[in-house]
Amino acid sequence: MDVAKNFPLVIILILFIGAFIMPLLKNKIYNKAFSLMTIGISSVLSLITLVYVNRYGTFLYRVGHWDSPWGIELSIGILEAIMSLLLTSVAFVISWYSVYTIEKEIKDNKVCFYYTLINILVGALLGIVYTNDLFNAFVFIEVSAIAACGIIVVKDKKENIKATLKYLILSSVGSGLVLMGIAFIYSITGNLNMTFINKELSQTFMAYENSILISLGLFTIGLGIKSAMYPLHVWLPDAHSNAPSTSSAMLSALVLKAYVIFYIKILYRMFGEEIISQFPILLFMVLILGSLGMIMGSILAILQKDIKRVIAYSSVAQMGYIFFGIGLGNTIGLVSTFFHILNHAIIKSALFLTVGSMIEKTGQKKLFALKGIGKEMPITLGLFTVSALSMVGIPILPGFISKFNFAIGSIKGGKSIFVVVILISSLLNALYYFPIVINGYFGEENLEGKVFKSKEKTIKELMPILVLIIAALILGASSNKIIEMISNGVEVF
Amino acid sequence: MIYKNTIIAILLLPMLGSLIGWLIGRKSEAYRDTFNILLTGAEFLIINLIFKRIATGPVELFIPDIMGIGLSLKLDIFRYIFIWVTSLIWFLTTIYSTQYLIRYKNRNRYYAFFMLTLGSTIGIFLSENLINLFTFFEIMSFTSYALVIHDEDEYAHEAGRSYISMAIIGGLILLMGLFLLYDYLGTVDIRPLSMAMKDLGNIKYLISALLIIGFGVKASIVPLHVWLPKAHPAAPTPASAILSGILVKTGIFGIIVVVSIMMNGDMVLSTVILIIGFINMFLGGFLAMFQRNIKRILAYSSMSQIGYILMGIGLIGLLKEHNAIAVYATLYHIFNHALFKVLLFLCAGVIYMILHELSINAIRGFGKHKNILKILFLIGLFAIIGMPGFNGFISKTLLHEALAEAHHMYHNMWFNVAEVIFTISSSFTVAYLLKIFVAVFMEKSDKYKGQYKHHLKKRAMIPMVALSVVIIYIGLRPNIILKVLEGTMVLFNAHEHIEPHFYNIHNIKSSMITIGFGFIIFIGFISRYLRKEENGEPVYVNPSLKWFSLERHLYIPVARFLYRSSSMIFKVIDRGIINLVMYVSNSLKALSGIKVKKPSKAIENLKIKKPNVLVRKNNKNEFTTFSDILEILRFNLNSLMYGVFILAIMIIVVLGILVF
Amino acid sequence: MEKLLTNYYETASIILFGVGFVTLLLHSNLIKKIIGMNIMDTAIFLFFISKGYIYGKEAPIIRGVHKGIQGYINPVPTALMLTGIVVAVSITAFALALTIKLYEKYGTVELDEIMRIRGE
Amino acid sequence: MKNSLILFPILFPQIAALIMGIIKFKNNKRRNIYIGTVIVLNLVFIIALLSTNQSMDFHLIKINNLLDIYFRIDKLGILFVLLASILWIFTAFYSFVYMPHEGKEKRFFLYFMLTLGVTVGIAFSGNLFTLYIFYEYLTLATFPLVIHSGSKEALRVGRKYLIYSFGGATLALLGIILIFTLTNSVTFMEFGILQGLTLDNKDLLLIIYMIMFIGFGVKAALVPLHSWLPAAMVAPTPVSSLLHAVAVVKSGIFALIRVSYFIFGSEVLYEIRGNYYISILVVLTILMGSLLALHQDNLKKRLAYSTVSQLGYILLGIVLLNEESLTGGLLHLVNHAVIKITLFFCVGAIYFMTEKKYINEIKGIGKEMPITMGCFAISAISLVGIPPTNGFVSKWYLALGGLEENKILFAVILLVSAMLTAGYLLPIVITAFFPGEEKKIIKKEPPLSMLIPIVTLTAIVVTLGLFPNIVLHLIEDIVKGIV
Repeated sequence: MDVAKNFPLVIILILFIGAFIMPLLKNKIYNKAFSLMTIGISSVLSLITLVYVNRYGTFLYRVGHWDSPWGIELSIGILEAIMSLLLTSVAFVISWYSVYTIEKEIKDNKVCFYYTLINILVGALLGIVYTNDLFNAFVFIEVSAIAACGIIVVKDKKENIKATLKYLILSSVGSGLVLMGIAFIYSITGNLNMTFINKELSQTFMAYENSILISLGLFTIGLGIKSAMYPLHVWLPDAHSNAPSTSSAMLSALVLKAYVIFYIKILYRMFGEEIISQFPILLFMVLILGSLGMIMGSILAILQKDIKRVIAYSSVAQMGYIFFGIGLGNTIGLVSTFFHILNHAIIKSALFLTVGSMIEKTGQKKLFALKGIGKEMPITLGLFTVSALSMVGIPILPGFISKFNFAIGSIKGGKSIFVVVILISSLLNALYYFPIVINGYFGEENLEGKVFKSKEKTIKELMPILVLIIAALILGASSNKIIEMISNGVEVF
Repeated sequence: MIYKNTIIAILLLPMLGSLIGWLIGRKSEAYRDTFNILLTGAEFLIINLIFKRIATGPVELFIPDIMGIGLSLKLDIFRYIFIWVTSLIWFLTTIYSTQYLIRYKNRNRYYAFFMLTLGSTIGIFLSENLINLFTFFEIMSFTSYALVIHDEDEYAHEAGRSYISMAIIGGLILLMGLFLLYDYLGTVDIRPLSMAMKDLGNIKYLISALLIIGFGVKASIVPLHVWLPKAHPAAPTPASAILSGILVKTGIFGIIVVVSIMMNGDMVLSTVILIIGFINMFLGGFLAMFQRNIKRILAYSSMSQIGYILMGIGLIGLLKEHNAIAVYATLYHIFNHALFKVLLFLCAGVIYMILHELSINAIRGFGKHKNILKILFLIGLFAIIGMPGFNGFISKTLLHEALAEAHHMYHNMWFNVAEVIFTISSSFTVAYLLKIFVAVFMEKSDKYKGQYKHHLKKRAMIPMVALSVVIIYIGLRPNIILKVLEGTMVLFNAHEHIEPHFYNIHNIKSSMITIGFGFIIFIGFISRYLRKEENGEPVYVNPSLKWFSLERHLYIPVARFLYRSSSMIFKVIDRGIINLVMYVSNSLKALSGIKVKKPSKAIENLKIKKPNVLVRKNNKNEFTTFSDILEILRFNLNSLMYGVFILAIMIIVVLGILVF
Repeated sequence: MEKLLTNYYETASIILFGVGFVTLLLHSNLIKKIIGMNIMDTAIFLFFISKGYIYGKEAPIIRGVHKGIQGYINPVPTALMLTGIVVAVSITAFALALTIKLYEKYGTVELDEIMRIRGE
Repeated sequence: MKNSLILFPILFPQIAALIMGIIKFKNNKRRNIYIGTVIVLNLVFIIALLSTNQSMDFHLIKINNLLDIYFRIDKLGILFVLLASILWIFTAFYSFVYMPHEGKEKRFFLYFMLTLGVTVGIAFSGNLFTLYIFYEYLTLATFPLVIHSGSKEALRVGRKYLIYSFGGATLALLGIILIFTLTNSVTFMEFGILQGLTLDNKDLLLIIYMIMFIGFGVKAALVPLHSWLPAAMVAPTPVSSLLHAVAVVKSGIFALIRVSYFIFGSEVLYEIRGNYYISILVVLTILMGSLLALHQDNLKKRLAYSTVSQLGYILLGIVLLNEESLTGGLLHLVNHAVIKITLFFCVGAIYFMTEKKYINEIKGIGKEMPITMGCFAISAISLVGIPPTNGFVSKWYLALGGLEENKILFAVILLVSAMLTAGYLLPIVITAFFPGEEKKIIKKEPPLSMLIPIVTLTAIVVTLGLFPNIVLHLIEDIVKGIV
């Protein structure tokens, strides 16, 4: 079974090589099939890796068999395996959905680029997740940034270009800051491998307090920009709302998360718990920013009039939860963060896809124009409703479980007052999700002149969303096992 | 066993009869009338038949599970008196009703409620358990309400409102008393209560006060009498007759139970009741003189007579072991009052039946040539004023003697005052009845010259005649009743046996003096001050209308004030949360609508370099509203510039916090 | 102050970074913004390389005699920065391409102008 | 495995509802037969379930001590579930006639059946978490019923309903989490689970109790969080009657009983004086509801405010923490349900036949619809608390409970409120029956299938008044077990 140790690299390679082959295939059907195939294979391989890791524990993979400090190392624990499974499988489902719809949003000649970019993006994100090497991570970050910009701008509208430029500039500043942080760390330790840095730092960190703090700050802000930490989220609503729906799903569900994973790795693998606990102010700041994000994101979402922007701002709020979990600084917080990453990735992509199909069928993006949509597209709105309920935190659905764990985490962490923040934020969530559902399904004047199921998509096209929802339900139902697994992963992190 | 069933029967008979009668009445009115007469007749008959059994000892009955606490009934001689009178009066008024109501609407409803009222009244008198009593009491309030507002006109509704609201409030106060009673003693059975109450501290006064107030509303004790003068004239005459004759007695029954039985004639309480009795008797009589509506006069008269009864109840307590005379007096008067007051009401009813008018001014001289009616009315009059030879004389004499005995016992100067009030009130009685009699039956009128004879049917006459006969009979042979009353002595812990001689000089003299006073008052006051000449016609005026009215000037304003003020408070609370939200949002809206001078410097500085976008309205208007600025701000915040700016701030802040 | 003067590489890179950042922040011209971004990147590169440079040592290229580990500077930062420069260039290229697109759509590269066009 | 039968009455109506959503019925009659069968069968099944075994429990999903979907049958649950399912049958039969009047029957009946399942779920919940889940679910299931008409007004009200309910549930959740962190268990136990706990953090417990009381109190229309209830009157009558009588408000009450007696326990509550602060709100609820009812001209609104006040009675019974008061509270839970549903049915019948909803419009309607209004009158009298109807019995126990605490105030408030109740209900009866003007009487009695539920319920009102022991014994049993 040691073959499985090669899988992480194989996955990345498959995706990248696939990406470079794709422009050569002229026919876009081949393109789609090829892209789906590569992502599908990689998700299968991720699954195998997960099984393997679950059985045999964490392993390190030396790329090109160079030994650690010099060569690049991939480190695959349970968490990485789970994340890679998440990334690949969600990406697979999103691509599957995009197969049916992508032509409607972008020009025909861009289709093959789109899939190339998707492959590159997923590959780069996986790289970020797997790698144990700072500089390697930096490169993957830059690659993913460019690919992410690519899948936004592929729509080729005025707004897209502007949004992309904004995203590009901000995220390159962000990566600049990350690089600066790396420089500080490197100047202290002379190493780029996280495990080694950790060893060095744990002996000498007292001497370099300022440098460590500065680099921590730089990492926080740099990655904060990329993962839309409030108030550095300014690029997100524009980018997410203007991109093609599948891209939005991809961006919101996956791209943001990879950087969070990297951030957690930096905090706990590179600096280590010992150092982090020396500077409680950092985690507290993250906690506060997370709480602010939870509340402000929701409030801003309430104010929006464009449905995709609503969901984009909801992402801001959900990222707030994730940072909140990190900021709690205890195991439960971290576990909940991971669980929330899973949950949010699945649900948010489902939301973007359902909204995407509504917009596609009606041609309307504004909330008021989408009133009565439940009559025309009952199933789609039904799927939207389930996702929305999960977002709000109705029990059994995964959203509730993660929120609940956050609450437990904050009580256990002695920060009971933040439970209130969680609850307020859930209520605010309800405030912007429910009106969409209610106005969609009910209301006499809304439904006038609408024909039942007149605009419904075929079941075939809705399958991907259905798969996502089922996945979410399973996630909710078997949350116990998954949380256990994550906790195991967090312990060996 | 058979007697127990009989008790159930006399309780259920009217209730079932009401339903059956209603059903019959939907098909045929004549059959219904007959049915009702038969029913009440049967009821009366049954009650007569069981007298022998009751005379030997009380019959008790307990049916568990009903209303949780069980239905506990008891029939002893004390209750029997009430029940007998009730069934008699009901029987007679039912007969009378069949004639009286011919031209009325909703007859079917009337009879249904009439019978229900009978059933519940009997229930009240039978109950041994205060909760049962309360239950029947409330049922009676509601069923009699339907009788009071039978006319459904403005005046009836107004009266009905007073009646029902006072009845409900009274009922609830009574209930409060029951709550406390049960809470402290754990029982509501009357007999055990009389034992248990002794050991209770001062709370027993609160309890009995609450109970008395509750019953007092029905008994129309001052100041809870306000419904009475309104309700009696409003109801159809048979209904007013039973209201006055019987329903008021349910309140009295309750008060007797509370004061004399439960509290064993507690001194304090008895004194209070005594005082209330005097106020009642004086005030009722005094106000009656001013009234012009016959029924209203009779209503106030009821109030005054209730005062006598209350006085009797008070004396039962005050006289302690010598209270036998007071017991006799009280019960006798209750009995008598039912008879003569009903007779008087029925007479008034006859007038109303014919003329649809009750004001003395309008019916003046109506009875000049109606000899039968005149005689009947006169019998009632003599009875009530205590003319020797009529039953009123007997009970008044007894009452007077009881009062004298109390005076003798306590030697308190207040009893002198009491004597005076007693006499004056009796004179008032004479005066106001004379007012009716003179105006209606003596004065001449051009309008009425003996017509309408055919209107008076036998069915209306028989009850009145029957009543007159009874009145005279027991007036002449008082001992029949007294013998019956003897059976109640045990209940009141009275041991003496009295053999009073009524027809002696002393008694007749004092009666005559009273009547004489009455004449003087009538001639000296009523004829002189209340009778005015208008357009050559004598007209009675009622100055008391302008006087202070408890209801108009006290109860209603106070209630209204309480209602309004509490509504205000609660409305605020009710809308509180919503209003708060509305207020905040409105103020935000208002704020956003405020016109401000051109975007302030702060906002410009935020952008560092003044962006052209801010003035995209080409400076058309110098002023922009706050919401405009917000709009522009929001737009700008979305820009790349802002993003970078935030980024810079964040870097500085985060690094600053971390490093320093 | 002395610290700043002795570590003049770092000082210079921070000043450069500042210059780049301010350019990025204040100029509404997109080209200038991109230039600012480049300056920032350059500052970071300078900073990074200076971390690897030790005064008086040679670049790690063996010319003739191998001087031992002590004789050469650390080559890793330099190598890394080469990658970094490549990345930066590619991003610059991408950004410039986008700017051209933007110019095609809006006819200007001034962000203020673009915003106004969109706003109306 | 036998224990899993407990799921049946919860799931059966829901599945049946979903099936109804899928299949199409040839005509309305068949659909009605289907619905009627389902609801009656459910009751039959519940009775069968109860008669076989009194104590059953079943863990559906158990993730940890908190996240545990756990059902259990106990006496309190039995009381609630029987009440709900019996009244549901009446409502169903009533709605068969009423609903075509409002339209969109299919949707109505779908959610109607769904709500039945949820209510049973609430009754059988074995721990706070399960209760919470069904509580939230209830909000969602009843929401489409509330906004049935779909008008702007209805939507606005619906939003209000959601906001209030979710706000309340959120507070309750906060309480649940806090409780869990204290005790590591949220399973209901007689006399509470906090008993063994050392009471050094009284303030915390007090805060938790307040939070939970207010949280669940939203559904129980606790002042000042009641305003969704009168607003929700835009719903069709069967919905309002259900909302008021059993499903929603009573679920709130039920949850409060669970929290007060099965989580905290009366002794702990005494200790922390939790009842003291709450009773202020409760008194306010009682008085305010009845006073504001006087202001309403819309019949249904008047009844809604009346519900607010009557719920206050029940809450009072809960917070007084002694046997009598809880007996009274539970009795009133049953009695008020029966009375209020009758009143609503009558008002609905009036609206159904004449399209009248305001008090000044219904002058003399008692002559046109004597049976309906007669039932209304009896129920109204019962609500005032006048014997021999059931309203009196519960009031009796409540008042005694209040006096047990040596607070005459409570009894007085009950009576004042009863007076106000008379003030707002009896005028309706009076104007209906004694209009004082003659007009041609056209009998407009509603159809028989509407009349039968009304009359039967009225009969129940009187029967329960005359023979309260039918339920009293069960309630006394319950009370003995938990106080």
